[in-house]
Amino acid sequence: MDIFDFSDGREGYYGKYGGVFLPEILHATIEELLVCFRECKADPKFWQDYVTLLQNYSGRPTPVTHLENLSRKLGGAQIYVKRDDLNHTGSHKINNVMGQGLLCQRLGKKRVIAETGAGQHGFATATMAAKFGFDCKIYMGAVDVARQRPNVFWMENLGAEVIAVEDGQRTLKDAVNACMRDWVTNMADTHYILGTACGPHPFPEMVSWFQSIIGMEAREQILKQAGRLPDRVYACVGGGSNAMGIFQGFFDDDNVELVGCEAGGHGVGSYMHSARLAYDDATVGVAQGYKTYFLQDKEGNMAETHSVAAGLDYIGVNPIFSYLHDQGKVRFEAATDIEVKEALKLTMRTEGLIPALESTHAFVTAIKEAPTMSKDEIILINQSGRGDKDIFTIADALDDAKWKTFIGGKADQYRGENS
Amino acid sequence: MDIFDFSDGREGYYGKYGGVFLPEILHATIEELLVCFRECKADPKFWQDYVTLLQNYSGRPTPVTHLENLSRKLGGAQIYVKRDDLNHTGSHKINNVMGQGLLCQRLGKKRVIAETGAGQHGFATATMAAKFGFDCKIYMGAVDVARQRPNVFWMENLGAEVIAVEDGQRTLKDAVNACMRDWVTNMADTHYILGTACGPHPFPEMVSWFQSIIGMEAREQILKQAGRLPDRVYACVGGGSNAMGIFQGFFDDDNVELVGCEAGGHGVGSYMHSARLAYDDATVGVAQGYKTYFLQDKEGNMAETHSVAAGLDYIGVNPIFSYLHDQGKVRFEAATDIEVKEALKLTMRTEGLIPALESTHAFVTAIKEAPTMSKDEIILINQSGRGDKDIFTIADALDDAKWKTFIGGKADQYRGENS
Amino acid sequence: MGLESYIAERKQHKDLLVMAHVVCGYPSFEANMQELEIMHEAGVDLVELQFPFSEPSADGPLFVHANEQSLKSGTTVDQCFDFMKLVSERFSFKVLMMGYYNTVFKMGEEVFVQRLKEAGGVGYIVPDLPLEESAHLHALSEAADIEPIILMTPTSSDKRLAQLGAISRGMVYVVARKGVTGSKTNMGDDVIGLIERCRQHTSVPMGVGFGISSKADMDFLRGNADMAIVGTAALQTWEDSGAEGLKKFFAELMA
Amino acid sequence: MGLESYIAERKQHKDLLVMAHVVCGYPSFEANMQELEIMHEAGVDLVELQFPFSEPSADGPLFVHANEQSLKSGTTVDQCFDFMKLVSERFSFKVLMMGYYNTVFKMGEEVFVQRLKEAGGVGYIVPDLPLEESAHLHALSEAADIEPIILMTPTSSDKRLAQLGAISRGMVYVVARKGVTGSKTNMGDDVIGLIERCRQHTSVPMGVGFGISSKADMDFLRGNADMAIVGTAALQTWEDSGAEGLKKFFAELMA
Ligand SMILES: Cc1ncc(COP(=O)(O)O)c(C=O)c1O
Ligand SMILES: Cc1ncc(COP(=O)(O)O)c(C=O)c1O
Repeated sequence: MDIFDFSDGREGYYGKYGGVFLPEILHATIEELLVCFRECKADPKFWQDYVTLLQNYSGRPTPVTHLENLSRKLGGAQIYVKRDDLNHTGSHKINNVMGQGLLCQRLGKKRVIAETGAGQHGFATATMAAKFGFDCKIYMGAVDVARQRPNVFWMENLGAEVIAVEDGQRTLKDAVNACMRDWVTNMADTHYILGTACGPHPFPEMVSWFQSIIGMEAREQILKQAGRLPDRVYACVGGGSNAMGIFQGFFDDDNVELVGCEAGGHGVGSYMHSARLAYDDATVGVAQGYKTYFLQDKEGNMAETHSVAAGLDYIGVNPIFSYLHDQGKVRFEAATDIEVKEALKLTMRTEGLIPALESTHAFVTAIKEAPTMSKDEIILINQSGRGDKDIFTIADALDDAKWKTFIGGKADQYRGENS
Repeated sequence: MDIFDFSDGREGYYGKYGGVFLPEILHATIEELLVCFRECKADPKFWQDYVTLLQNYSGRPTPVTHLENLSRKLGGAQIYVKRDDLNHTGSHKINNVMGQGLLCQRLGKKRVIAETGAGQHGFATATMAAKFGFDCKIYMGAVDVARQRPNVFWMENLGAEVIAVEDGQRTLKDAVNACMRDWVTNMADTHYILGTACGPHPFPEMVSWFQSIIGMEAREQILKQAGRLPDRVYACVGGGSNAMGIFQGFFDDDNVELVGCEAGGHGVGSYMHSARLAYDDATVGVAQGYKTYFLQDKEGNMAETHSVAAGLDYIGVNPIFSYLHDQGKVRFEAATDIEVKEALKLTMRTEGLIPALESTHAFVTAIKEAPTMSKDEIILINQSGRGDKDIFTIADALDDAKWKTFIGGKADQYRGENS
Repeated sequence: MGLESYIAERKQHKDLLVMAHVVCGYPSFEANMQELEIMHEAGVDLVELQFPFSEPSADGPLFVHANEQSLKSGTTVDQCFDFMKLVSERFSFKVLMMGYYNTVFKMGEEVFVQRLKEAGGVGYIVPDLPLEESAHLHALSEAADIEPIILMTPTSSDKRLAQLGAISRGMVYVVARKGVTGSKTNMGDDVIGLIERCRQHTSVPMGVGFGISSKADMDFLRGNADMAIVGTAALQTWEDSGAEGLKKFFAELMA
Repeated sequence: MGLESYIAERKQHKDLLVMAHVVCGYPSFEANMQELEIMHEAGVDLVELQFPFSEPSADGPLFVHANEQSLKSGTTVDQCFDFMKLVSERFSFKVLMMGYYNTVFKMGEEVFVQRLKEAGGVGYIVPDLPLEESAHLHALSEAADIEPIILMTPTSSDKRLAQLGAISRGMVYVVARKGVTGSKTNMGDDVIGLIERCRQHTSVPMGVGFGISSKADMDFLRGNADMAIVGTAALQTWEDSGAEGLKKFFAELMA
């Protein structure tokens, strides 16, 4: 199956989803990007350079870990985890960012911009920009800047300028809008490093392509380690890049079930979640440059979304998934905030792994389903990131009293220094 | 050169350094450990299992990264970095810990204890214990517990019990003593996971053996990537485990100069540092189970030490290094706190790497020396850990105002929740 | 009467028409009406009524804020159409819908065209609906005598301008510079060059917008374009100095 | 007179000798002297004077604290030897140095033996100096008639006990249980078994220590060992109830 073969349909469309919905002023820029991307994709040396860069800089291939303890405890399927948390900067975001960095070099551009929500993508982009010598501006909702200060701190120290976006809900989607506004002004020397498999074509395809390295590695590794293909593959879905990354390794394997895990937030019917496909609240719309399922009201204004995991807290979903959902090729489930906290605790204690809150959504669903499967079945979870960078979020999520005391003490210390 | 061939000298001695200085009650335990370790070392399958475990769980081999930007900027030697920061849990400490975990299994023990200063080793040990299903108690100086809360948080969530040690200076050395006290009580079911290449024999040899995986990988990688051996290899030296790890790869290469980088703290003559070999303040002594250079007064009571990097802030040094220092086989230099902060900023901005403050000591010395070397010379730095876990320390070191404001806000938020 | 002939007719009396802009419901429909009165009195020829949207990604800060506030105060699509009807009946200038494609998409293109027609609008500007995606909507519009306003921009290649020109009806909107609405544009050779390039690819009247704020800008455009499009500058004036200010602004602009 | 014959002589008059312990300079040398007076009056036979060290890793919390505080108040090795001299001249009980090897190592083993001798000490207990490392010091000690007190422990194998026994002189210190000083030991078959095992490997007198705190412990040891070694319990008593308490403690213990 090649979903990127557009010869039968419209370029950039997956069924009725996708497309390019951008102001005319960006037409030439997105064309230039598309042409360059097509060249890169057709050039085996580009991919080779990409893989070498990730190997030498980011530690790829990341391993696959067999969770013997958790499997035993749950008493069902054998659970394996693809460890993209071990990447430099702590998540799969670096894959896409390094790829786009190479492409930006090829475009001859010297400046990059990026949106970020949780900060992972901004952190990765700032890192890439330092490595490639690009000027870098990161747009981040003001609410996120306030709550994700650690990532802002690193981005700034890596040399990026971080702009707190004060529009709208002042979160991820507003940061995307801010990027668009920068891009329509500075497209001549600026490449927009979109962080997930969303946005106008060719971003969904391009980001998916870079992330496909996850699935390529994982398929080979699980065959080697477990002796056969997994029965089910689980990945969390924010925009959909890590999930597309791992799923692509198994698109042609009909007996592998693919399960996308969205943010259930406060649960079904709460309207405080980010489950575009697992719940029934989203409808098709056009925003941020593409057509897909969005959480929006009936007039097309975007709804407020929520997740304990900032990286999943987004209104839209990768258009490819909207299509694959329609086709029944990928099953979508949601994990609630509460389930995520429990699964995180379990995973830490049983296996010594600290998945990012985003990734933990995939663990929740796998943990629910593993016991219903037989012992010789195999589950593969994509651990898209590590949680240890998100200590504030996790300590808040777990409501850790000692942590709060520590922060209080730190604050007193700082205030003392100033007075 | 095999410094672990004791057939010509006394077992466990490197020149006049090393040995076992433990209470009689531990004699049988340390003997048992030595016997088991000798078995493991002689058993190729053990090493194979060890390597496989690290590959599948911790992401080894870690890559070697060429720092083109920094090399260009400094205008001298080509700088390469061994990326042990990409390990699971964020430092080389996991290598030793996983090795001792396997050994502990072989010993049939079900409980592990460990000292920790910065928290990295404790974090790694707690992780290993979760993975192996061991009971785990981490001893940490009360001062360190207070300032390294993030690591304590993770250790506790990984299922370890963290004990704040209230004796002495309430830092690393006191945590070592506390471990000894636990061990003399519970040796029957407990293995002491010492975190660095110090302590009584066979710990220096054993920890060095496990860490030698760094040097083995690095030698092969640099040959492949740079086409030849490095001219100099730099590593920071706390207890000496990461340095021993990488240096061992080059012990037989006479043209490779090995440079150990200690914590110069406030500098020569300040008596606020932890440079045992680079400065002249340390003398030979016997403490914490072994004989080596210690920072101590003339009656043998240990001095207060200091470093911006908690992991280097230790009174003693690996006895092997005391010997190699005497022999002129390893050169020792010190980096001051101020130099470390500058080198960290430079490395972040030029290469997108965030070395741990410990590792940054090696960068300082390399950055000083690279410009004096020719463009076709090669430098290899061991990046033993990543700095992003130590945001409190680094933000404090860099005196970041926005960070302080953020912490103040967080504290107010928490206080608000409670009232 | 189509937009093109309306413009032609108005051009008989003056050499540079003016299109103005309000964001429906911001700060309120009452205020909108006041602004429109002033615009009408000043002799404005065409008005864009912007339907507020939650993701106005082609707009600058002032309009972003206006979109946000309008939605916050509960503005609905129904209200916008009702208001348009009122406005188109009351004033002699013509009215365009301006907004983002999701607003159109959610109600359906047929419904949109029909409602626009019913409300007395003569066309629409939907900046995030590119040529490639607009065939169906354009066809429906043509059938209903509604004009889709095409944007031509400084980054458009000649080939692209030709494509855009080929489907242009009513008028085209020449975007004077890169960027979003709201900042000042330096009127100079670049703008003239752009207008000339655009002119080669279309025969419909040409409005020039983005950053027009002064009589000097008007003088510059006179003879080069058919219409000046004034957006942010007017809203900014209203915010700064209310009805009196706005009156003065248009008086000076159109003097 | 060597330690062994001293013990033999004292055992003529009582069936269980007692060794007590003070940490030099804690809480002060004056207090030490008061404690020693009390011990002397109670009939204690042997006293360990602990030279404080910064890393007392074989000690329990109370002694750790005592070491720390003593160093903090400035106690030096010189003061400890001076104090030992005073004590050994003033009292009839014999005195041992107790401390960690680094203290010995830093002054040099020769100097240590010589100063110990000069100060009237008859031996030393250095818990972190194992058999393998002690040959030179033991040789020097033998030449100077100073006794190195060997520790035998519950984890020592028979083979190890044989090695330890072979070099034991003066007396051996049987460590009644695993762990550091300071917690209570359950006196029972384990301890008897250990003493019996040790006895097979040495003929010198045997002191039993670690956790001895009561008359019941004494009664238990009587007949089984030559000497009870009392450390933490005495210091704890002193801390809790001062000189009067300590008097009472020893009176009851040795009743
Ligand atoms: C660790 C991690 N996983 C997953 C996501 C979700 O993004 P995507 O669905 O594009 O993988 C994020 C986004 O920030 C992330 O940081
Ligand atoms: C990252 C890192 N590097 C180095 C060290 C110093 O230890 P060693 O000298 O044993 O490598 C530490 C100790 O905590 C550490 O955390």
